[in-house]
Amino acid sequence: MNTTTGTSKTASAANTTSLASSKTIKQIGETVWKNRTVKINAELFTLTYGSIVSQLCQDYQRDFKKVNDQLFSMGYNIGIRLIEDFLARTAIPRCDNFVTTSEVISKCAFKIFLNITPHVTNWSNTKNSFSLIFDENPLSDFVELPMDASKELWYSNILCGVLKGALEMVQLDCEVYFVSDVLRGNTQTELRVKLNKVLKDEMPAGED
Amino acid sequence: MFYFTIIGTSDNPIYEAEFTTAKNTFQPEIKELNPYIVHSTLDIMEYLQWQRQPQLDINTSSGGFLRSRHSTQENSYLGKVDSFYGLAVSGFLTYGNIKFIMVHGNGTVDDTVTRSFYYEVYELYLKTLMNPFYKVNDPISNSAFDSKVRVLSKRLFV
Amino acid sequence: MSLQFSYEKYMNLIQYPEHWSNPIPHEISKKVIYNTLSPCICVQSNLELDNHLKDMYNIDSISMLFRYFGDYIQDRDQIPSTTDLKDPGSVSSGRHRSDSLFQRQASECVRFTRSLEDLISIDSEDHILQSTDIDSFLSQYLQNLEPIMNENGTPSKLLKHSIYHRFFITLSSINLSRYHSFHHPVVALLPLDITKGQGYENAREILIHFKNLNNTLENFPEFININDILPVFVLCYDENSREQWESVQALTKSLKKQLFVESVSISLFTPHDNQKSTTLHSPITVSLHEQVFNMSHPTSINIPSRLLTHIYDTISFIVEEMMIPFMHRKLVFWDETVLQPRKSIFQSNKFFRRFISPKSNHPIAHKVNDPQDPAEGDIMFPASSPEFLLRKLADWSFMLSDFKKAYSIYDLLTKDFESYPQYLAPCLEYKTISLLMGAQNIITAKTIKTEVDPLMTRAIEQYKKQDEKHSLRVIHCILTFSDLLLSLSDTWVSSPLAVNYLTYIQKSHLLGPYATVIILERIAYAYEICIDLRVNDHFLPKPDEENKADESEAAENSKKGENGLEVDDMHEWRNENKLIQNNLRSEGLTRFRKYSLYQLVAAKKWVELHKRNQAKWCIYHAAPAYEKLSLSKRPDGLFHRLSMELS
Amino acid sequence: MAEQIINPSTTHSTKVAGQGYDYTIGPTQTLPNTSTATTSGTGFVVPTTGIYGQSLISKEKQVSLSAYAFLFQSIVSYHRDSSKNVQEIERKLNSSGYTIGMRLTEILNFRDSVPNKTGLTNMDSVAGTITNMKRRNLKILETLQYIHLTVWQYLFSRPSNDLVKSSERDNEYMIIDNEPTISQFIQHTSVQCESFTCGIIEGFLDMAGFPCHVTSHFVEETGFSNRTVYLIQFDKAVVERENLRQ
Amino acid sequence: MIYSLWIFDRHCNCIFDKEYTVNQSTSIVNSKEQQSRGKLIYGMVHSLKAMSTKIAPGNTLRTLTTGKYRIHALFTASNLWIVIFSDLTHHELHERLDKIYELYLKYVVHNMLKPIDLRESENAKESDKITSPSFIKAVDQVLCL
Repeated sequence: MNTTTGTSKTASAANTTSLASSKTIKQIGETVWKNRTVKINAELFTLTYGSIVSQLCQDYQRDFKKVNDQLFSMGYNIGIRLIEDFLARTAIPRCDNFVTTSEVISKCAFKIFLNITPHVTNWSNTKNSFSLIFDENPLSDFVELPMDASKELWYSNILCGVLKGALEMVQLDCEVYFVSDVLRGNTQTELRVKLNKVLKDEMPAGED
Repeated sequence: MFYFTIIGTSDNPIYEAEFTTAKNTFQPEIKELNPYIVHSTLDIMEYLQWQRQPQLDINTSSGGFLRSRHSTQENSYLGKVDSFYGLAVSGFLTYGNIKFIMVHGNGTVDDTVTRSFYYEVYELYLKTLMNPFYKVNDPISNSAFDSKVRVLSKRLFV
Repeated sequence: MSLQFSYEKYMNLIQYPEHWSNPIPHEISKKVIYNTLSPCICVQSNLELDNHLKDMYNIDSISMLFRYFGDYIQDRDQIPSTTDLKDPGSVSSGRHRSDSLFQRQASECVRFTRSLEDLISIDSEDHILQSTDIDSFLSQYLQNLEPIMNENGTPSKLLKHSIYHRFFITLSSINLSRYHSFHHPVVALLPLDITKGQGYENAREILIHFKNLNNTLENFPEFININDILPVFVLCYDENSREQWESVQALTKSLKKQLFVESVSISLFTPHDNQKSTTLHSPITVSLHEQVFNMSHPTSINIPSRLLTHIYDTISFIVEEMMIPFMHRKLVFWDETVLQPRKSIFQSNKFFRRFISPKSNHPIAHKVNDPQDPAEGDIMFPASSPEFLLRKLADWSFMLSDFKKAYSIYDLLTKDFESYPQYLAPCLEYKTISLLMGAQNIITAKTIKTEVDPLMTRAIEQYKKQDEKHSLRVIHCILTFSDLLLSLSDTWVSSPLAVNYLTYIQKSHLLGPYATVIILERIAYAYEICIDLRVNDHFLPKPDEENKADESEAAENSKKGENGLEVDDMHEWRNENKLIQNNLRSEGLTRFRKYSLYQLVAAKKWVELHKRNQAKWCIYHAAPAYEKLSLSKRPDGLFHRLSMELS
Repeated sequence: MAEQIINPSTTHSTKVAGQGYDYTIGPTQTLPNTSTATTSGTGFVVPTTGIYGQSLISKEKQVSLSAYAFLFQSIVSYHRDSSKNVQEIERKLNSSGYTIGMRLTEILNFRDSVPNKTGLTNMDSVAGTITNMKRRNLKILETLQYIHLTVWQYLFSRPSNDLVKSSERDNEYMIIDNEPTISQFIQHTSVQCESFTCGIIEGFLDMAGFPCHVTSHFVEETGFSNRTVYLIQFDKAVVERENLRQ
Repeated sequence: MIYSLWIFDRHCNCIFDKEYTVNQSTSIVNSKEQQSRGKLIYGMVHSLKAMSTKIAPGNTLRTLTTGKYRIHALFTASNLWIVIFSDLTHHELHERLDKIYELYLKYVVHNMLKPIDLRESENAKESDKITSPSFIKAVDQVLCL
């Protein structure tokens, strides 16, 4: 029996080794965005997202809690798929620690999907939760929340769902939620990611 | 003094404002008529809306029909389109056929100033429109919009 | 009462609520204008006969009696319908009985006026209509109308029209004018009372007196030629007396043979004790002061129904057998003696015209300074002057519906009157009127703009040059023009012009508050009918139909529901944001919103004048445009406020 | 104040201007406050943040197509889960696109009116740079060409593949896209997901004053299995109006 | 010669398998008979994978050669496995594995109207597999080049 192990020649041959450097992560993100991403007008994206959020507000009779939930759920369903797209394009392996994960999310994932790089901050002491601060957010260009929504609606809540779903697929069980949003009149838009636990890969039935 | 309105696609005003100064205010009688004067101007606006050359071909000096003096390419800013007993009415059509109409209490339309006023308000309107929560034909209740328009209105008084 | 909807009923619509829902008659404006310019027949007074009339029928004078038979004489609308009368004779005699609202012929209408002496005694120049007079008349007229409107709830567009035309007629002077001959009598009726034994000698005396009026009357105007008035004797007798009948026959013959004057006979004094009698309607073209008087002293005149047919027949006879032939004879004569020489020398030869101006052709001697008013430039052309004869030729042609000829003569005259604005203005006015009365069908959008409108503007300009005390003349002229414009088929082109002229009246502030509102309503009407011809099958909101449409739609829906079919369709998800565009085709090609604005303004003004019903009707017509607008639901908005106030 | 402002009963003069428009009340007056009326410009304190502080000029930003595809498909799923039948899903998709199309009518034409857009992406007001607005399109064909070229370029970075007039009905036109961008990942479904694009076209045309109904149809051609025809059926009145306004 | 293709999801289920024969027409897709074989393969690969990681951290199983055939495997961070069995003439098939992953992306991941997690979807059966004809067609094109 002859077994070969080693690295793939495809996608990003260099990625597997040293993810520790955030510079590398940034490079991957930029390279993939530049060379391996089919793009579309961001404004169409903004408008499309706007149309669904306002539709949801109407469908749920302005019960914004339900709208938040629905957006989260839509995001989750995206997340569990989007992770495959992300992995296929970046070929990034699982991260060794949550700090790396945060870097990958910020500099790589957001970069190659939305072409933005929210910065990571507010680490908890235990290094199991951090915040993403969005200086720009293509979901919310030209959005102004209606008066009745400004205390309840998390306009970009779909992002939480996406992160939640995607992280779960790489066995990271997290809580993802918005802390503040400039649309609500806050000074910044802050999204919190908190790691609950690392899940184990499933085993085939009967094995242990 | 000026009475400015934005009219939606079903003749409904979606924004109205009066621009007055201490010395220039509408007579009460005119004041309450203004919305109706504007409404009646819609007849003229709709006529001009689909004309190849946005001019009234009836060349008259008074009354309800006044032709625009502009024969340029532009068919958004229509200049003075109507009049009503000494009041002049100017109009502007957006690409979505939202109508900006203004009653000029002084009876004349200064094209340069009015045109730039309309352009600026149009930009503000567009920003309102781009908000996904705003629906075409909804009244614009945003106070920032109101304030911005009022700042712009100052140039009308020059 | 006859159900026929006649001109008279239209003009006196206030008295006929049963007709309020009628449609607006075709070409009614032209009818009205034509009526105010129809030939005048003056009825000379005869004291003995007038007293007799007073005793028998309580009528002040025979002149008064005839007044009730004027205007559109062929309507004969005062004759009870055949079913009422059961007299087949009256049907056959009414051979011309056609609805005057739908036809027009020469001689269809005449106006009866007072005696020539009376007409002259009212010096037209002194007796200028003031806008305040008109307004006080309107005030009273509308006041009388209010309670009647209360009883008849459904707003009638027709009544508003009728009120407008009543106002128009009030504004139309019937005084003798030096500038035209429309109100100059064409025929003079000289009545004789046979029952009182009046005979040949009396007749001769009366005729001589009449023919000599220009010498005997101190202020007999130079612009009237007594020889241009056809005298006709009216012999009034009692049918039951064979003796009287015979003397009528004999007298008719001798008057014709010896005095060369025709006669007609009326069995005016036949006793009709047990006969049905008919109350006469109000005459239409009477002066403002008479109207005011009639309103404050309502009198009803009753005469035996059988006499009606007789009087109508007599009048028809006078008009058709005497007046029109007389006018034709005169026209031929003037044509040969005045018009043809002009034409042969100047009209056909441009070379000559260049050197010989009309002025030099008609030396200054023809013009006589008015002794009453020596102001410089106040010129009068005497009745015999070629200018005035031409004017008369044109006016009479007009009266006989020969508008084409009238137009060409007015055209000729405008050159002669170039430097006399008082003469030029009415001449231009009637040139325009005859153009629009006669050539309606050949008038295109282009001619309206290039010919009609400039002509009107010029006429109005000339009027404006005149003394301010004549300002009502401008208004009358403008109203006539606008009415004619509104009668044209291409209202898309003509209505805006009418609106312009009417707006000019509004801006000039010459009229009182009541008249002003009526003009506002007229502007509304002009906008209402302003529709591009190509989309005149369009749909406009209407007060009545709207509710019906909603109902039928609802009914249709419920029907579907019952059948169990297409129920799902009703609950089908729909795009709420989908823009709904009605009337897309006619967008911008109507002026319905303008119409509504003027109705609204009118309503507001009526409220100020405390004419609630007038206001209500205006609001009713403004409502379709405003009801669905959010702005009209504002509690303190004008429309909402007025609607509440009036409900 | 020397001049007493007489307010008729029709307006609430107590409402201070600058508080936003309330359509149930109507216009408010700019208060004749002497200090603000005479001094130039800065009478009102205007909040600078929010939508009015952003530039209308497109920054030409992009996102990844897959992000868009995921978003779009979640919308399809959402509508699918809340609909009774295929028709309803399609209507909802159409309606989502419709609101976008309505906005594009205004914004794309406006941007076309701004000369020299470079450098303006950070200017919160660009109206001052416009000397003349681009002409509004009045004809059916002009407008369709604008969609075929400009709108498609904006949405999908390329013009549509064809624009065809129906030979049978004079109120029907077709825009053809060989490879529709947004629905390219969706396979084997009876739902016409391009109804969304139909909605954009329909919204654009309705807003521009050319009311119509737009439907999409697969018309496969060799090499293009998703080739889609957008059938645009104008209200008859649109054609009639065009004939009236020659 | 490619013998077969196996795809396993994160729940250790085989969501796609295809057996290739010399004669294309007799190839079998998502065969029921293969279910137990799929489990065996999963178990084997799982053990080898675990072992290779134990030998050296970060080390990943890529190919496994036996006397008659060679196994080529791709493991993603999301725990998706793509496994190809071939004869010994194929030394390196990772480009094709990546291609198949891309096809999986295109036809399964990006097609949101179809479920991605076959086990979690309603009325799921263990036998639910990727059935998209386009996917199968595209896979064939990749593997039979």
